[in-house]
Amino acid sequence: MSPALLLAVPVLGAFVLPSLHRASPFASRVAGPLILVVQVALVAALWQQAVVHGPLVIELGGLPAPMGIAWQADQLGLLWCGALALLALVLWPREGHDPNRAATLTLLLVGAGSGLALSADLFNLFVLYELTALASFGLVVSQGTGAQAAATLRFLLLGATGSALALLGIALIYAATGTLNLAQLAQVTPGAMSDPLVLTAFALLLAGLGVKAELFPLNTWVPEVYGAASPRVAGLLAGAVSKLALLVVLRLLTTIFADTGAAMVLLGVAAVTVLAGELAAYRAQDLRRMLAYSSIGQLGLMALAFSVSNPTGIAAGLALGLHHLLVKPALFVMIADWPRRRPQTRGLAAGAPWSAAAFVLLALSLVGVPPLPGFWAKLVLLQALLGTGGGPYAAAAALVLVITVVEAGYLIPLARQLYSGEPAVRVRARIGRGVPLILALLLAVVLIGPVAQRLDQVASSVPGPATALPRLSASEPGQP
Amino acid sequence: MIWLLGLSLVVMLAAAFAVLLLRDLLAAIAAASVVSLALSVLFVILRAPDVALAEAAVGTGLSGVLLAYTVHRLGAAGRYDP
Amino acid sequence: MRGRDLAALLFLAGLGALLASVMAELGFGNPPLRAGGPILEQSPSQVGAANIVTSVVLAYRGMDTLVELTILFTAATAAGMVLGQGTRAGRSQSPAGFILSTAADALFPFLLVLGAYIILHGHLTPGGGFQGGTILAVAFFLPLLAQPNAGIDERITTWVEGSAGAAFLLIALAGLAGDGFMAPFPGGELGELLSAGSLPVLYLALGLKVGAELAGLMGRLLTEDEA
Amino acid sequence: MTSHSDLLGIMFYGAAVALLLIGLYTMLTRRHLIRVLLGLTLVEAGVNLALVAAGFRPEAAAPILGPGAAPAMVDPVPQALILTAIVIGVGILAFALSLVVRIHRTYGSVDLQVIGERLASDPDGTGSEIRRRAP
Repeated sequence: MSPALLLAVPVLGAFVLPSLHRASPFASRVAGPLILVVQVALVAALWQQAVVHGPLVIELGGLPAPMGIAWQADQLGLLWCGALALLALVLWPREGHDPNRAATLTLLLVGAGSGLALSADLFNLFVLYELTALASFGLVVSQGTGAQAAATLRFLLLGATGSALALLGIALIYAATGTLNLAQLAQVTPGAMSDPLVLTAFALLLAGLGVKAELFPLNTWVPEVYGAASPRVAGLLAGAVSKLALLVVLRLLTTIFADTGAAMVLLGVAAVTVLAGELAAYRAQDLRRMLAYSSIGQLGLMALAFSVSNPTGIAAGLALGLHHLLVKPALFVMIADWPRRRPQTRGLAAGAPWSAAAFVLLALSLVGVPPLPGFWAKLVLLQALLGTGGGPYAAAAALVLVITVVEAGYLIPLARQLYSGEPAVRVRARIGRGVPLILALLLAVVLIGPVAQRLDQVASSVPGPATALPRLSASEPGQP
Repeated sequence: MIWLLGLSLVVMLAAAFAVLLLRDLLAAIAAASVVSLALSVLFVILRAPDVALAEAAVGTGLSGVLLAYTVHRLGAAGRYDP
Repeated sequence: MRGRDLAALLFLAGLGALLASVMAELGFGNPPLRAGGPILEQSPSQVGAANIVTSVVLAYRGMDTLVELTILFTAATAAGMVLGQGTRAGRSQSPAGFILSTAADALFPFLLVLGAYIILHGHLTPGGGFQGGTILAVAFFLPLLAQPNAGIDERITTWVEGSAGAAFLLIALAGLAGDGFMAPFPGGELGELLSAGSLPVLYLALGLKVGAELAGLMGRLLTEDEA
Repeated sequence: MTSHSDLLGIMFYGAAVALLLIGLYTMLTRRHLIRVLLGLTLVEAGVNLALVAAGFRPEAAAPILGPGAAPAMVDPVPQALILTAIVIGVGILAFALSLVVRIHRTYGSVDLQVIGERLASDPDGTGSEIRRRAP
């Protein structure tokens, strides 16, 4: 069963949905979630295969790798395909302005995201990244308000410029090596590309991928877009889609730019991102912008973890990413009914006890208070950073502790404020779609042991430069 | 052959500066179409006929039409750039 | 020269110097051809299209073209979401002048033939689905310029878009029975009109979809009135 | 011979970098939305030229198989990549223009700075006619 189905099934669904909607609106409302269930089943089947046989390398169209496009279905990629499909199922656009088009765009986003997680070809990753970007633009404007259009256009300008620079990076790599396959590039680049050329190509690629990965200075769009978009869409983008861009950066770091200075560049950019994000969140008065800046900080932490390109670093990045995938969408969806300004949330617990209690739980997990998974994720990150010796990594570990204090500085007072005094106006708020996410978080608290062990196993199965995809000459024949 | 290359390079870069400097946006859009046209000539010189045809059909034709029509829709505000 | 312009100029001067120094190191005129070389040798036997770029676009890098097709579909859907609000009444734009109307009517058949030719000969001569589809879109857009109130029938473009896209994808999925997803089916003798197996059919589906999509996009942009 | 192809290289790569820089300068300093989008098309044109130039071989033919024996040919892969990149560019441009029309209708302005300030002041876009329904 070919991993390419993970892209083909949602895209075919998206092509057919508009016509199906004209035929029978009911069928089109059921078709979307059904396709996502099939997607999750496909991921589970491939996951089983990957655990038993190791990464499944396929050459699309049966045409051998350097000529055709190669995909690699390893456990890391499949984990993210499953997480994206499940989060899209939880945040499915049931009602709202134009549910059918929103459903089509969500299917396209899941298909493109799955491709991003599995592809092992440089230009194929670029094209899938463009499709992911365009699908998320469409979702942001799903209510057609003027503010959403303005936020999306500013996001589009930044994203398209970044993508053009990333394509220039690909042009440099292709001009020097003549191939686009990540495995062959991992073998060829040390000889074919000098250090300045490699670092320039990495900087250009990071410029393109950094826009969606919310890296500094390319994340000016984050507060605007997450402020204007509907909370459901903001949760989907912040929860899963931004992390796929970081996953692509990790793919590049573990193959083409394995032992170059690229990891240091990412470390520097990530440190600045974390600092800028959390300080801005500390000052933010608008709740949604505070969550947007906090997601910049969390993405920066994940990039910090990925810059430690050994299995413990990857495991730390996975832990942070999956934890943030549960917490942030739940927060976004939950505060949708809350008053927008921070001072207005005084005494909100009186009107919405459950919602306030859930906020406190999620805030504590974000800060990293023990038994909650957030603590464990940050612990693994600190182990990864301190594990690899060297000044910069120790400085980064110190930075993580500093920003934990900053996070506590703006989340704890807000949590306390919910329970103090009489609310100016009694707000009826419900947790709504956040319930499954919070249940998953509580489940993670109980099953920390096996989850941690499984993540370490996934991280160690990611092929390093030496084993990046089986050697081309020895790669087994492409399976259908 | 070398003079054609030189000519189209000069025309392309001049038109690129025109896109930056012209105040009237419809003229700037025309300049962008000239850049696209000169680029498709360069692609022919680079032995890339498919890309030249695509650049001509999409870059000169379609983008020009879309941009010009949007400027027309924006009315006076869209036409002149301070 | 305001401060911001100066800052931008300095940043770009630095970027330009970096790129110039790095690109000077890249050789020009002798590409390593690690991927291109084998394709040039084996594509006549493996894919059988005279236009090797088409065999790369549809066979060797077929997934890129499938994703490309989806990008256009997403752009059209998202634009529909943004512009869907305007009432379709459409202000009574005065029909265009005499010259444009007659020119539009005169050009329409030629553009159709040219677009169809470029799509159908994509595997033999330069051109293909994208270029031919764009010309078809312009062919359907010209009469719209002449009579703005006519508008493009949304149902037709959506139906053509959906079915052409589904056809392209089903051929790709059919490849699963063969060598794998997007595997090219052999057939016909190199250089003939009916050659390169499934490639011409793929390009036909692609051309119709691109044409319908772009025509729909332009039509929506045109008839979207100032609500 | 190499001096000739080096000269060609400087001309093509130089023109590509020049287009890129002019486009970026237009995007960074101008504020009119349409002008910024024109800058974007210049940037994409420059990058496309650089990638096609990467596959060029002097004295080589276009990658179309003629009746006779196949002569030495240029690299076909960059051309396929650029075909995709050009069509992505027009897809994004068409979507961006629909956004420009929508923004003009809401804010009545096409100035990037003004729109940025208005967005910061009322993130909900209360200026919009569509009442925001429940998410």
